Amino acid sequence: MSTLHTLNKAPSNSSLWHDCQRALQAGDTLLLIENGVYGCADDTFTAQIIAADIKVYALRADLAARGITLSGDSGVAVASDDDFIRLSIENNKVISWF
Amino acid sequence: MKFSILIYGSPHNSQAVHTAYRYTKAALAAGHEVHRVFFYGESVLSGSFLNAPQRDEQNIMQLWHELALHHDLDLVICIAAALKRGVLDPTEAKRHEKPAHNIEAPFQLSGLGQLTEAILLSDRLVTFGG
Amino acid sequence: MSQKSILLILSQAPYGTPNAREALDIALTSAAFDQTVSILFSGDATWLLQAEQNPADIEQKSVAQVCAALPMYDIDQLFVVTDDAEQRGVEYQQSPASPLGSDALSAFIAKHDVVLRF
Amino acid sequence: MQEISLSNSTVNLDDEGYLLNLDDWSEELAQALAEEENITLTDSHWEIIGVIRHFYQEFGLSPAMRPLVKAVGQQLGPDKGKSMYLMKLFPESPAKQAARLAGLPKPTNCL
Repeated sequence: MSTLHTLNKAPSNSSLWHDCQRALQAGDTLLLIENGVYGCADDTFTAQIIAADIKVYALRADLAARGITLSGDSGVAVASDDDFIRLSIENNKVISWF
Repeated sequence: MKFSILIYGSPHNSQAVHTAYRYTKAALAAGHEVHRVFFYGESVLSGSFLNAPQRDEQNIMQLWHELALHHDLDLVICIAAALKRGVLDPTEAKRHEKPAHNIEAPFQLSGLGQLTEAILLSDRLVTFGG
Repeated sequence: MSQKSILLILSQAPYGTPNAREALDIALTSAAFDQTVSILFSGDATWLLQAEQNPADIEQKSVAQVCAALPMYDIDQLFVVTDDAEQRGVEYQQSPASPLGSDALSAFIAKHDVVLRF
Repeated sequence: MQEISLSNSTVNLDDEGYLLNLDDWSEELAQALAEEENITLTDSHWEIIGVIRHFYQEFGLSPAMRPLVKAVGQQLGPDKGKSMYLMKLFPESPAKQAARLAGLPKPTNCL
């Protein structure tokens, strides 16, 4: 039983990131959407999550809109809208953090 | 797979309604079924045909309208959330003695029970918050 | 209709925005449809459990009153994230919500079929 | 909008027969509303109206069917806390009809 979590606020909204992070279980997936993709600007936010055996993605359209590029070794993967659908299916449920 | 979409964010003050739109479009394009799109909270403002954005800006009502006609989508606006925010169809405008209405098909007003039903009948419920 | 275990996670304060009240309305309606709904009070939503709320002067309906009605709708699976409540100094001790430590959260969330968070 | 005439006043109702101003409620009004629906209010009806008004006072909500049944059971005993019993008294739809006669808003969490 794994969960896809979506998160749509920048890390400056620290209580939301904190609440989301403590709900993540090993094997879950975190998809950063909307302003959530600002979390990719600084690897420290995502590195901790990835270290806990969580896959982290960021939505391509939102990255592009905001001019954020992923550094190659961050461990964060880019997701298209189709990937978003696929991840929703591969996991048993979707929880939205907003 | 059968999806239902719950939208909670404002169309004017968040990106939620548009992200949900892209998601719905992608799900349909991949051959999945979207059982219902349920507008709740501030997102009920998305259905108003009185929203008049600049010609070169996104008209979110229009986007949903076209997607719904194309795919026979069930677009439900929560009636309780809508009425208190001034979103009315002709029937409710008459019932509440208001001089105008601002939503029409394919958007329709209905109760929260439609959300419960969507939760039960869908394989996935995906929420888009503000 | 089928049965799914539905968890509603509340995270917003009871007043100032309609979020908490609108989330509770989902619980009340689902219960009226004979669904089992659990509610988790987390973050600022732990303030819903604060004793002695009186919103008369801000002319709003009492969200605490709605919480008190939950058992009448057979919604008796209520939980509070104790770390969050204590960090805020919420006086929740008289509330019917069962305590849940934040270390138990992810396992608790994982065991539900559908999770709505507001 | 609709109106209903009482001996000394006229009270405004919405199109579904619910009070526009909750403070307008009186026992005389309940009688008049009941007559329009061809219900003769007996002590059994008044008991339920009392329970539902108390529910609203305590929780700020017009109850849906299930909580109404539960409240009636708690206050009037298990024999009366049954949907069949309430259906006999308020055949149209107990939660809606009893709320209307009790001067409460239409229940929003009804099916």
